[in-house]
Amino acid sequence: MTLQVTRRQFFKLGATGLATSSMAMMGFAPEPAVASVRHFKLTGAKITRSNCTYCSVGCGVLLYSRGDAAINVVDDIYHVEGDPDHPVSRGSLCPKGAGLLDYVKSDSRLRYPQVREAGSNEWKRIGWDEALDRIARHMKDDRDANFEADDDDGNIVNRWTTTGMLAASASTNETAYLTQKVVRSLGMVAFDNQARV
Amino acid sequence: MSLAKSDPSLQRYSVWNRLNHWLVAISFVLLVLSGLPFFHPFFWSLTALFGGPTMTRILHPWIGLFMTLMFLFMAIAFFRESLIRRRDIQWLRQIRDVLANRDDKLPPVGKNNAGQKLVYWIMLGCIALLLISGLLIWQPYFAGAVPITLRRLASLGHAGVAFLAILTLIIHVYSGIWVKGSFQAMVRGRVSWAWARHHHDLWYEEEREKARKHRAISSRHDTPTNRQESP
Amino acid sequence: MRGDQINLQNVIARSATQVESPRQRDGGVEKVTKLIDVSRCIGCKACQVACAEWNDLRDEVGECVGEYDNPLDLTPDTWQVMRFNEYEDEQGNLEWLIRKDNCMHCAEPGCLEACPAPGAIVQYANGIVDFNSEHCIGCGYCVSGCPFDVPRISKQDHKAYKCTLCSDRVYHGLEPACVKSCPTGSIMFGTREEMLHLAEERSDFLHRRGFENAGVYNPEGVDGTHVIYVLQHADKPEIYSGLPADPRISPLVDAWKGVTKPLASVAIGLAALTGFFHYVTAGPKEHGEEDEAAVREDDAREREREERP
Amino acid sequence: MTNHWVDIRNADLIVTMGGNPAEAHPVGFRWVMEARQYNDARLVVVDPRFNRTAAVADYYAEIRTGSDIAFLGGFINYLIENQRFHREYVLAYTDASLIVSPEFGFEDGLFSGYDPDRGEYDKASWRYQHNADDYARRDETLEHPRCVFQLMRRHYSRYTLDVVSSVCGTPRDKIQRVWDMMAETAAPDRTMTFLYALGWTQHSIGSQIIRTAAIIQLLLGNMGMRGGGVNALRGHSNIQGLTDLGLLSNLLPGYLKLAQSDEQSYASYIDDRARPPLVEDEVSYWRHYERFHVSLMKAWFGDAASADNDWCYAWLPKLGQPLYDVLHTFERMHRGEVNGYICQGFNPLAAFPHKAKNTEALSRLKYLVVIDPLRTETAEFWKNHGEFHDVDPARIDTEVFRLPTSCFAEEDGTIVNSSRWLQWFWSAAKPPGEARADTAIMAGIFLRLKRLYQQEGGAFPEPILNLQWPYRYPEEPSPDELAREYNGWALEDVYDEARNLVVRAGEQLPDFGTLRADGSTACGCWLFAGCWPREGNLMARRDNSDPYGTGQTLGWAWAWPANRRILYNRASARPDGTPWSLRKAVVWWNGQRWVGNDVPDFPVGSAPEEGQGPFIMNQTGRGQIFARDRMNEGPLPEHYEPFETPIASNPLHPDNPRAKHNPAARVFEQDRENFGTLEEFPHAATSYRLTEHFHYWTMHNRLNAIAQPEKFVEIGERLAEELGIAKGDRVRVSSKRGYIEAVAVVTKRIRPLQVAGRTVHQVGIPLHWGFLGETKKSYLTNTLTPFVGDANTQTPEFKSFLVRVDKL
Repeated sequence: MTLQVTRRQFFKLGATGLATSSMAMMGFAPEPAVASVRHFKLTGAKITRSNCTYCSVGCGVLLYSRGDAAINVVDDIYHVEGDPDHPVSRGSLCPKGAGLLDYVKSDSRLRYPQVREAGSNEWKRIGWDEALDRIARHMKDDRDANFEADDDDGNIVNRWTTTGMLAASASTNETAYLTQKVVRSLGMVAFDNQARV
Repeated sequence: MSLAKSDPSLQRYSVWNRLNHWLVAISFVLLVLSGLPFFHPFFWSLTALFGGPTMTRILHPWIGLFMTLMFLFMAIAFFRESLIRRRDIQWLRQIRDVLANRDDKLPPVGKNNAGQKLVYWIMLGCIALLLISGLLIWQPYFAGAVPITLRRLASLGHAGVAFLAILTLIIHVYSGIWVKGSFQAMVRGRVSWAWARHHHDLWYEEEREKARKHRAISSRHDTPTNRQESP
Repeated sequence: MRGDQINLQNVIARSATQVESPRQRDGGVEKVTKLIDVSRCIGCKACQVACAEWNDLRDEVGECVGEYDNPLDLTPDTWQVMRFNEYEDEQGNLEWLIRKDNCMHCAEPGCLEACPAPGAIVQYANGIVDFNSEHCIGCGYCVSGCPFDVPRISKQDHKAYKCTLCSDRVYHGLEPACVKSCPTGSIMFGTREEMLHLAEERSDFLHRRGFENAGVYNPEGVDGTHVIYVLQHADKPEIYSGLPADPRISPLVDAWKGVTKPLASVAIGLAALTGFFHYVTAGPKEHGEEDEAAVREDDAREREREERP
Repeated sequence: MTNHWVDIRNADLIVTMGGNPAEAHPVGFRWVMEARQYNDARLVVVDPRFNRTAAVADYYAEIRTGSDIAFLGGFINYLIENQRFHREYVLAYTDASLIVSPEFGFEDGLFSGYDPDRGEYDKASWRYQHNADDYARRDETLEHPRCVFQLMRRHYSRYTLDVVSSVCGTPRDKIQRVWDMMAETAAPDRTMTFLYALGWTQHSIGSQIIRTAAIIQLLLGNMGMRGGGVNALRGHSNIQGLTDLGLLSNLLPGYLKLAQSDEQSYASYIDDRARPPLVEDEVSYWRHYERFHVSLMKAWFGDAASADNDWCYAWLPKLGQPLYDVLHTFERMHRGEVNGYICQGFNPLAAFPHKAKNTEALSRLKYLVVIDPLRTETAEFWKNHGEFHDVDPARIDTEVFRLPTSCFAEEDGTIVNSSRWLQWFWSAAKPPGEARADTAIMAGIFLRLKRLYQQEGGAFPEPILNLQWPYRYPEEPSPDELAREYNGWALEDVYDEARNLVVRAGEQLPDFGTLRADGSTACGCWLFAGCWPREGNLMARRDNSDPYGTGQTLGWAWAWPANRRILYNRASARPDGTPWSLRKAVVWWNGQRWVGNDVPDFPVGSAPEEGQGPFIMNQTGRGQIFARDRMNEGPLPEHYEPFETPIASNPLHPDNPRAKHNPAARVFEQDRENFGTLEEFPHAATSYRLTEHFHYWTMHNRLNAIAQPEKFVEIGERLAEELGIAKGDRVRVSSKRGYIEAVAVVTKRIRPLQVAGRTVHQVGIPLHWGFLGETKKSYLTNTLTPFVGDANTQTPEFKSFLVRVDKL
């Protein structure tokens, strides 16, 4: 058949004639369809360049936040997407990276220092000073009590083995460097990071 | 006094019949008005009558259920007199005479003529189908659980059957207007003996017979005085 | 595709609307298309998460039913899912076929054809088929209309939802969220022309890698789609978790929504008119004097009979 | 990574083994896909499971977990027997021609010098023969029976195709096919890259698997080449950085090492590490060890560190153990020898093997400090979480502090990705509530301790009191201050040999070449020197231009060392200084100096005629096939069975029980009892990541919880059939150490293997999900894993252990 009529045209043939006239007659024309159905959510957002800190690809991410860092505003991150300039990720992200917003906003984020007293079954909120004072006191007491200046063979060893530390796998080099510096100044040796797991 | 007086003295529809009929009629009209917008955008503005498109979508099925129920009562009430007889076939054969008002040529007619009976049966069928297909595409309750092909079939069926029902309605309403006295019959429930004899001669005979028997029974206790006034 | 602004003049088709949509500017707008190269998909679900994040959707946390798929199906809160299928060919070679399932943005959208609500579904000049919830009445006709079983009706607000191809992003010259996130370049986005060209390249590549039946999925039955697949086995789309071989708008939907309705509408009008003209010509049906007379005779006859002792 | 992510696209063959990049590094994996599409590269996957990477691979071969050395060793044998290795490269750039001391030997699975009682080797015999000038003897013909090449040939001659097939369970034809594809890359213009991750490291023989891969890349001439290298994809975002900065029990920043107790003399400490060349005129860059060390001490202790006090050598702790790694520490904790523990963004309860033991260990602490942005299982180890974690808080006396920290989005700083790029990022918002940056928390703890020592005195306070703290706001050292410190600055004017002024006092150091051992420079991490020179913060650079189309993007961020993107890139050119192939060219000799599309990893003025080797950190200047004394279980990799193996004996040494498992692995007695037997636990299990999740973090994210909501284990169809398990059934997976319950994913993607005449079923156990967060509550996978580690790194053997699967 030579006459090409698509389904919709066919549908219209039957309808349009009747409809157009009658609509006009009934004085009712189609109300305008809203153009872009949703408001564009990035308009006016502050964009911050960052890096995903899950795996070691180190993808570039853009953090979109409300507020322009003016003094009277507390910025609020509300969208995360890939940084197209990044030579490795070129804007793409994996399911973890694409979900970063829910990590930043997770209900499981901790908001204030807490302590669980010996034998207790609950967390107790405390202030930073109390927390840090108590921790420092614990550390000093343990160090003073168990510091090894020398070993049985008379070697000077100046080590502290009874308190240990695990360093983060996602913390910055700056944090890591400061941690290393502090830990070694205390003579701590039971010190490790997540390289193995 | 005489039955010939053309004042409607003959009971055709009881109060209950009439109420029932008009409840069905009104809900049917509402259904048409609320259904047409989904039938074709041409009728979209009708949704305004029901408080907007979404409300129309919500109301239509409920009105439908109500009408179905009402219709059920009516169907039971009118069942016997709607059974098709041989003479009805003959009547239908002569539908030309009917339309041309050559009533003298027509075969005898009982309480309902073949046309009325057809309306009864067509509506009965349509409403049954509308109910079933309607349930199958009812959002948000049942549609979700219905296989897609069946839903498509039901949508199509609902529309088609509704179309048939609407045509039937138009004929039914027109007949009411066309046949003088029948509209009044459904409003006030009474017709004149003459009207009955013209349109439903068999029924007229039945009713006359009833009336005679009635008088016979009552005459035994009649006093001369009141006998004087009886025919 | 910068400049594909979707504005009032870019709505080329509109549900339940018989008047012509503005067409004057069609020429100025490029059709866009999303290409999904299944042979490059690792099923990481980045697109799925990016979609939910961009569109502010948070579905229920489901459960594992013994496969990688999750969520298991499209929902009003999940506009795309990855469908995994472990496929073993005749020689017993194993392939893990993973398909991103979402709205295909048909050139000829069944949903739009079925929708009774004016403007609830629109098709933009760039090819995107979008739901406008503001106008949606929740009748679910779009579900019956869709050949790919995509739209979902919300239990919450009883409105229909589906992938919008990020019309809001495209409007602002960006690519859809899923496209941007895709780590392996399995999902690509561009003008229809570009994407069809790239699709050919990709399937040629697959031919070179020994997939004789590799090809592009761009079904004619719906006049082509604005989401197209590159398949290693284009001859058997069903093995990709039931991708329809020849999708088209169901004839039932056509019959229901097609030409029949206007005709029926006319028929109803005509029926009414016919009645009127019949009345005018044949006149009303009423009983005459003769009936009165007959009744009187009957009265008389009966009276005699009754008065005979 | 010796190379980098984008460079993968330059490869002709990509072999993923001991890694599943599509799953764990999807975005980096993009470059594999690009290589396939635009470099006509092939992707080969060798893995126990047909995984997400295999889904898009050109070829897949199944293998039994933990048998990789056999597979790769067999390939070495194949290369040598068929003369398919890159002879010119091997001769010029490896130690193949060096002659090994006559005392060295290998017999019945054990190398010379083994001490069965201590389970250790005396490595004295693992060395080269030296000539009069104390340089290693060589035989350029490679014929000398004691030369490294011949020793290697003999060592791997046992790894025949049949042996390999029976050890790995891989069908012969598949092994042959993979070997052929790999061998093709011995051509000078073709390269192969190995992409691996914890699938290689988390074995009791992990380090040796990787060594085998390195040997192969040397034999194929793929080191220092574009699209070549041995590429550790690495697990966490900044594990590279933390390792570079030496946050390990025995390290200091820049891979400097802490001394053992018996190393009392500073001079000998330096001499043992400032390694002189073993071959004439080689660079042997570690000979500058003292420059790095002294500069570090100056950065930490300032004026207190002087030549007179050996730069505070005595202030550094001395190790009584080779390592105080996590296994060792938790063992001591379990014995009650540890009182306090600090977890900074780390969740050991879930992360270390044998959860039950970890729980007991933590319960014996006096105090535990958890510094984390999220709720972690570790912080709540004392809380009863029903069947998933059944403890009685009343009986746990550990005092637990939980300190909230900022996350990446709320701080400035750098992380080092596996390409060795230090990338600076910026904070976008404030942390929630009262949360603080880790730096502020460390400062807070330290300054309080310092104050206490000032007020009360106490044990050896000097290092604490003298620790340099030159920060504008002492309570909150800023990231840029710390970055400038690890880059380092000059304390006095620094001159080169020709007395030219190189750096003025107070200026940032331009590179580690300007470091001095006389105390005139301070540098927190020599390896990072040059990241923040006088010009400013190079880590924050964002120029992604790639003028040569090689993907090096030298202007993006900053890579250690000295912004070099491909390590050993001198090896990309022939000994005469011309590239092996223009396709693969990285650097070349232009007549005066080394130039190219990357920063030469070589002295730029060293002419080819001088014949210096490309591996400038090695004493030989060459790639080490023979590891000498660097590895604890021997100079040449040998296959040993996992500590929980699904077969009765090591097929290579069936009659020597000592050679069944890694003879040098450190196992604590009590843990030996916790190894399951083949009879009790017949199924080989391996644990791994899924792409939808990251360890135990993303289960706190709704979006990721939706994508993969509940714990499951993967079981092959055949095994499932045998056990009557259907897809979606709940199963119990038990090991000697405990059990978990999860949903069964029954799959075609795991097939039974024929190993040493026995059918071995493998079970896959993702490590994700726990009893906190948005996902369905679940058991922790490490309930099952064995408490044993690699002999060198002590990395736990998470990848091969025994379990039993039961239907519930």
